[in-house]
Formats: sequence, C-alpha cells, structure tokens
Amino acid sequence: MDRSRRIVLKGAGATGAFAAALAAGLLRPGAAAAAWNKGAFDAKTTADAMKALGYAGAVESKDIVIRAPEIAENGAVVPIDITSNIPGTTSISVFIEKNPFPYTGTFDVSQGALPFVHLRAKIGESSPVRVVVAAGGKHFTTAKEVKVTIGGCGG
Amino acid sequence: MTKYAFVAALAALAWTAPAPAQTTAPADPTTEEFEKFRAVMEDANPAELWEVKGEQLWKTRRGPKNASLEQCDLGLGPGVVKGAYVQLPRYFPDVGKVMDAERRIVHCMVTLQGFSFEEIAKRPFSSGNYTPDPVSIVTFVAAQSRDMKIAVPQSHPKERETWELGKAIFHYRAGPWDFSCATCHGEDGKRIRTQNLPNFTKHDQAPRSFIGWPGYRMTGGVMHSLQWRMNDCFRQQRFPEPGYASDTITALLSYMGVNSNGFVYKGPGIKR
Amino acid sequence: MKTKWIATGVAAAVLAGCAAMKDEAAYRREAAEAVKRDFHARGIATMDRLNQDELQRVCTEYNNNPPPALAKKIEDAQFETIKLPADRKFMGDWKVGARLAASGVGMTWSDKPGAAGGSCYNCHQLSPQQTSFGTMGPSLTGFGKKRGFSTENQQYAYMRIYNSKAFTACSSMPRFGHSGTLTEQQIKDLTAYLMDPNSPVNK
Amino acid sequence: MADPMKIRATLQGDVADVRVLMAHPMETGQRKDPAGNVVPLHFIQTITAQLNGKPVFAADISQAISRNPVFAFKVKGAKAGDKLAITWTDNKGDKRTDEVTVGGS
Repeated sequence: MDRSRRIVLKGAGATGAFAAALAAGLLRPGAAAAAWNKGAFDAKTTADAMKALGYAGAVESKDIVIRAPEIAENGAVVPIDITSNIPGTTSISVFIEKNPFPYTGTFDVSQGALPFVHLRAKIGESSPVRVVVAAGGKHFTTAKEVKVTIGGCGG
Repeated sequence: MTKYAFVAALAALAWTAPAPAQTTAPADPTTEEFEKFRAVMEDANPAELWEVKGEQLWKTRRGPKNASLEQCDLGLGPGVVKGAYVQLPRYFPDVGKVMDAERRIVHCMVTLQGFSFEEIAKRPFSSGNYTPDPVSIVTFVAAQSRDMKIAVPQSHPKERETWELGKAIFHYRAGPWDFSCATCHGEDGKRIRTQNLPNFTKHDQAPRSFIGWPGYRMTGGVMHSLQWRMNDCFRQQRFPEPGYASDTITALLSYMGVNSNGFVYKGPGIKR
Repeated sequence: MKTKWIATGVAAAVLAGCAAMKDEAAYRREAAEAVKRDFHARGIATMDRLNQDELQRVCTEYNNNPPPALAKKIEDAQFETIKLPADRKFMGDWKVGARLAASGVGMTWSDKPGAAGGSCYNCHQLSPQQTSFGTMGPSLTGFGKKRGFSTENQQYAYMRIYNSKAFTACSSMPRFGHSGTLTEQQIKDLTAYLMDPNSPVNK
Repeated sequence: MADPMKIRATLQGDVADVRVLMAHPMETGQRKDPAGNVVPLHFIQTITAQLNGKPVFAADISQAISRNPVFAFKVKGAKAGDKLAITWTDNKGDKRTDEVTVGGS
C-alpha cells in the first residue's frame, strides 16, 4: 500500500480528537502498524526491498543531497542528513546496502514537512547508503559510501 | 649469542634503526572527518534523556530514609547544584576527604537517603538497558554546569596532596604490559587505532577528555561517567580492578580536573 | 656576614631541592600504597600485577628517561630474558600473524586466560590496506622490504616482540614473550607478518 | 513504561525545526547479552508527528536505526504556541506520545 494513501487515511480523522485519542492510547498500535512493509523490511538485498516498495525503476538524480561521514567514528551511530531538491517530494527512503536487511526506513514528508530528514543508523560494515525519493509518482535515487573502521583498543 | 654479537650482526647488514616516530601529529583526515560531525552529534545528544531522569532522581523522595537529594552539599552549600560539577573534586570538611562528583552524590545517597554503599558499588556501571542511579544523577548535576568554566579548587592542602597523588598514580607503571596512564595519555598527538589520545599532562589537552564526561557512549548506547572511564582505562591497562568511588579514582580525577582548569565545560558529551 | 647569608641561601636551596625530591618519591610510594589498598583482583587480573618489577620501578622513577648507564643496564638484563626458539626458526604463518596483529584482546580482567592477540594495530601502521591504525609506535609498513629479508632481521623482529625493553629500556611496548602474553608460535606468526615477502605489510 | 521523549521545536520563520530523542533499545535480534543469550528483536516501527492534531510527518523504520533514536525534520506553516505531538510504536505494541509547544523551551 502506498504510504501517502496511508497518511491520507489516517489524516481523515486528523483532528484534535485524533491526537487526543493517540495520546490517550485509544488507537490500537496494530492500526498504525498495518502498512509497515514487512516484505521490504525483510528483504536481504536493496534490489528486493526496492521491488517490494515499487521503487524498482528509480532513476539516478543529482538533486538528492546525502550528508554522512566518509569514515564513521562508530558504525553503531552514523549521522545521516538527507535533503531532496526535487519538486513535489513526498517521501525519502534509506537503504544501507551491506546491512543484513538493507531497508532502513521511509520518511513521509507529503503532509507539510520540508523534504529533509536527519537520522542515525547502524552500519555494520563499509557500505553505500542509498536514498530513494518519491516525487510526483516517480522515483529518484542516489548513494553515498560510508566507511566503517575499528576505533578503539579492540579489547 | 650475546646482545653485542647480535647487534654487530645487524650492523654488518648496514641495517639502520627506523627514524623515531614523529613527535607532532600530522594533519589527520580521519580525525578531521570525525570533528566535522561532532557538532551534529552534540546538538542532539541522547545524554539529555539521562539529564531528565537524573533530575527526577535528585528531586524524588527515595530510599530507606524517604528523602530527596535536595539537601545534598556538592561543595557550594546544601542543595546548590548550579556550577558544582566544574568545581569538583574538592575537599569536604564533613568527611575530611577530597571527593569527586559521583563519589559525593553516592555519599549523599548513603547519608541522606539511607542507601547502602555496598549495594550501589555492586553494579556501578551502565550496561544494556540498565543505568545505575548515580550515573543519571551525575549527568543531571553535570548539565547544571553547562557553559561554565572548570575551576577545580586547590586551596586546601588535602586538595593539593590529592593532585600530587593523582599525578603519581598517573605515572605508575605496572602490570603484565608495563602500562601506566601516561603510556597512552602522556604524549602529544598520538592515536590508538583511529582514537585520539589527549595528553593529560598538558593543560591545553587535559580538558579534551574531562569535558566530554559524563558521556553518552555510542558503543553499547549507554550513559557513562568518569568513574566508568577510569575503571575501563585500568582494564585496558591490564591492572586489577579499581574500587568504585575510591581514593585512587578521586586522585586521578583531581589531577585531570585541575589540569583542565580555565576551560569551559560544555555539558554531558557524546563519545565513540 | 655576607658569606653567611650566601651559605644559608645555598643550604636553603639544597634543603628545598631535597624536600621537593623527597616529596615526589613520597608520592610515588603513596601511589603504590593507594592502588594496593583500592584495587581488587578480578578474573585473571590478580593483585600481584600491582607490584612493580625493577624495570617498571626505574621507568616510573625517571619518567621513562633513565640515565644512559642505567638504561643500558636494564636493556642488557632484559636481553638476557629472551628465549629464542630451540629450532632457531623465527618465521611462522603470516596469515595467522595478520589476525593476531589486529586483535586487541588479552590479559585484561574480561579476557580468558591464554586468549591474546598482539594489539599491533593499536599502535603501529602495518599493512597499507588497513586504514585504522594507531600512531603510538613507528610505522612498520614495509618492515621486511625496507630492511631486507635476512635471518638476522627475522631474529630482530622476534626479539623486539618478545621483549622490546631489550632495545629501549622504557619502551611503551609490552614484553609480549617475557610477560607470557604470546606463545613462541604466536611470536613466530607475527614475525612472519612483518618479515614474509608475501605478507601485506611488505606489499 | 517507556521513558519520555525529549522534543525540541524551534521556529525559523514559519518552519518548525524539530529534533527528537527517544529512549529505546532498538534491539536487532542479533546481539547477545553477557550471559550469551540472544536479545530478541525489539525496535520502533512507526513514528508519526501531528501539529495541532494534523499529521505532518511520519516514518516507518527498521532495527537498523541506532539505539536511543535521534531524528530531525522540518514542519512548514508552524507558529509559536502550536502543539507538536510525536508518537512512536514498537514491534511489541508498546507506544509513547509526547507533546511540546513550538517555540517553547
């Protein structure tokens, strides 16, 4: 199911009452988690995950800016800033290609957020960080390599 | 073969000794890359989660005596938290001893709240999802000295003695690997793997460690204080284990703290 | 009168000097007492580790810079501790050596007895492919290639690893053989990592 | 119960600069505890943000997000005094909502 549709569905009830219901824990977590794409998250390769998300035909774009360290100080916490300069950006997805499960998440910015996100991810070994941006029903992609090395005494 | 025969054999091969290691560190691209992201990491530091937790623990009535820590004297008078961290370790007349921040907090937990020191000392360091209360509290206390100058006092003779003792412990070489604290932290511009090693004998470098603690450690994703940092250094030093909140640790923290005087403390940090 | 003043001044200076030296020695003694009081054994890290041997005591006292004659005496004594392999072969398997060089474990209270690596990369650059290396010791990249792949240089590498203090009295490098951290075979494997022409160190 | 989030929402013109810290172990299901037992998979799956009750940002994430997650995003059309609420839900059904005032401390 398309993420933006899911947001619209949820948005249908988006009043103060909805937020209050959320805050009070009245909405079952299952309702929110229904669209969490298990197939994509369980995929062992970026290609399979992108297929499961319907991103298979994403085209390379220079209008996506990934800011991440060339060499991570600690692979357990790698800071990643993503900005999309593509007009009409609705979501930003992240894949850490060499992780056992590359698909790391999708950030929906279609409901009034700027096309930007900062996250911190675990990167098990040196790997390209691939980003796919959805905009106007099309998909765009770029990647940046992050090196992970041994930092401390190793004991 | 005698040593001299062996050295002569080496010399006969026109073998020359390697040039001594560089004394000044070259510009290090790896370190520069880490530094670029340091501000990003510090701007949103999970340590803040423990500041909040520590503040609650400070203010809540707890322990066998059902008391809060709001009457705890961290050196600036009962209940004064602001600015206390950057003036510790210091001499406390009520116990006739120099105490560091965490040791003093534990002292207050024992005297004001009735907790047992032995119980606290059984599991004093964070691991997994467990954070000992003194670690959260010292994080809160440290945050109340954010952006203040480090001013560890040296006016009482016991404070000066503690600094001297700390210096001597710092240089004490022992153990199967012949290490002292100074082995790794007594020279300029050195690294272990990619990790920089501040020279704590130098006034301009000592703050590079002191300022970052207590710190959120990315390895393991836990909050650690200077008590842990000292403990784990001795582990790496191949020594037996130092006692939690012991005189040895206070003396070392006194040495590092005084050597950092005059620098601005930035609050709880984020560490590799 | 004047001479008396000078004499007093000199005496005071000497006394002050002595007092200062005495203080430092006193604090060193106090440090030894403090750690013995405050530490406890844990795992394989027993309390006897806190007792300084003669080398550790001298290096602490002279801040790792003993007078040349004393340094030479220490180096000679440490040289005598080195046990060379009975077969006089210094080279093991460089591939095993590569793993040992990268391992930082051994001898801590959280390590099992006998489980140890060489911690080489913590302090030295070795293979040019490994970008994560320390700078406490000199770069050893191209160790064998630069010096020549002679038996004497193999023996030197073996000895340096076994007991670095035989060559530099107060070296920061652990005495891996003397301390029982590494076995003869492990030292041979590390020697091969430094001295085998096929080792990445020499590529 | 889950520990509170720490949310900061500062105002730059009409854009709320949001930064959130969450207390969560984000277990990958591959880590072993000191006793050698595998710690089961336990991670936040979904995050939603509402500005005055209206959804403005959402995320589906995996266990590859770092322990004690940190996110930042920017919300358009915000003004001082607006209420920004963030909710996370994890794979065990645990959830937490916290709210801040935009432009507040």
